[in-house]
Amino acid sequence: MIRVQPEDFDVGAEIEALTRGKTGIGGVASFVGLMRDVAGDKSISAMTLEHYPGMTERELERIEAEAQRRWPLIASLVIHRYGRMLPGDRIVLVATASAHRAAAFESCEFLMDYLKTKAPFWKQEETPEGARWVAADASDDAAASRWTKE
Amino acid sequence: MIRVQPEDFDVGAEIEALTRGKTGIGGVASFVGLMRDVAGDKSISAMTLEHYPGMTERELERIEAEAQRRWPLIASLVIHRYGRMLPGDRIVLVATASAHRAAAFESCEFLMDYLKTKAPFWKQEETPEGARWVAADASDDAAASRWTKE
Amino acid sequence: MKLLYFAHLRTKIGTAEEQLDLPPGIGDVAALLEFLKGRGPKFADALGNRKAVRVAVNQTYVGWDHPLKPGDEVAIFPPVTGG
Amino acid sequence: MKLLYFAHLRTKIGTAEEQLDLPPGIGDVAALLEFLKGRGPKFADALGNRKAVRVAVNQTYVGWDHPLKPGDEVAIFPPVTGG
Repeated sequence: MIRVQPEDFDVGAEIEALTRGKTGIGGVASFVGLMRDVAGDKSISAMTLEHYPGMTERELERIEAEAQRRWPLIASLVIHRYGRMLPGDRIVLVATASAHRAAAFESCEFLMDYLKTKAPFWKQEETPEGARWVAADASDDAAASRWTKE
Repeated sequence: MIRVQPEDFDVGAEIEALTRGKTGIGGVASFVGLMRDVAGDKSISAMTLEHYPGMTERELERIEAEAQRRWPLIASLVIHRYGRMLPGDRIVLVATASAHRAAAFESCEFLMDYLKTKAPFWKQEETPEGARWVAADASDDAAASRWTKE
Repeated sequence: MKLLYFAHLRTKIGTAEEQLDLPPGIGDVAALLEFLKGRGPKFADALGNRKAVRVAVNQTYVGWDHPLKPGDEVAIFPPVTGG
Repeated sequence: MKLLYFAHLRTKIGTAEEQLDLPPGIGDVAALLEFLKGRGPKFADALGNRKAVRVAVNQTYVGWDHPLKPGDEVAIFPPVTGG
């Protein structure tokens, strides 16, 4: 399941809903991305995430389907926020549930790597010198390219 | 922080408490282990986890300190239950918070691998043929041995 | 066709969305980008560095040689930086 | 010394904990396990397969050659299966 929304989310309630009644699940790996108050050596007071309504959802669905194809997942969830956020705010939640932990961990990390590098989101940070659009990070590309080296 | 307890835990509240006010955290990786209703081809109606009070806490503290030493973690948490549990019940929560996601994912998986193979817990399962103590799983040992091959 | 601009390309160009009749002779993405750069300094500045421009047609990432047809939704944006 | 048994070793031996004066000549874990096996069929059955026996002394995993002294807490258990 994927959701793209401006609202915050409740991590415990989401994981609970994802797994409820599915007693073949042995583990749920999850990742919560939070807004940091620094980027490099800059102090960040707020951030605005822009997305491409329609395409963003399509991309997230495509990536989730790919994870379901690669790993034996019993349930999965991607929630990604857009709009303006403050330091400490939750930005993204990925949760993957499987019978065994390795599949859950790997697919969760796979989804996060793709979200960081392929999903149509753009970040504008508010610094003491004003707002600036963030440039793409090569280390994120390297993380995502792991998954195509097989 | 580590806790060994018979009570259930609230995943969202635990992650929230772990990260509150720490705005240098970019992500929290977590894993929730749940009780499955099958093991191999056996149906399991309940499970009792026995532990070694005192040593279990020491081992968990040692393993958490090792994770803190290996990865740049801002916060970490291990909660492990003992006692009798039913299918779908939460058994264990590991959460690791770092500035960047790779450290959070790796340390979370490291902690889970060690919990499965080194922490003094023993599992007794209730099957249609009666209660039986579970034998150690070689695949878990293989997962944990990854971390010593460096 | 419908053109969409995102993030700093949107900021530089000064518009988020426009309708454009596909000009004669513009058959693919590369040709469209060249056409847009010729519209003035804002477009030239925003689209000048090809390495920093990504394009989706009908909500799917495409390469420079992707063909265009009337009615397409063409989105132009910088490399994504989400999450 | 204090002896603790866990999981199926506890079930087989039929006790969770006992006090034992370290017998003369028992200097390490291996010797203690041999001594215990000699106490009767329950112990021999529980401790017979060395590969399925783990030992902690004073709450730390140890090998068979770990020395013992009066007052030690010695825990004997099968390989862990937790989580």
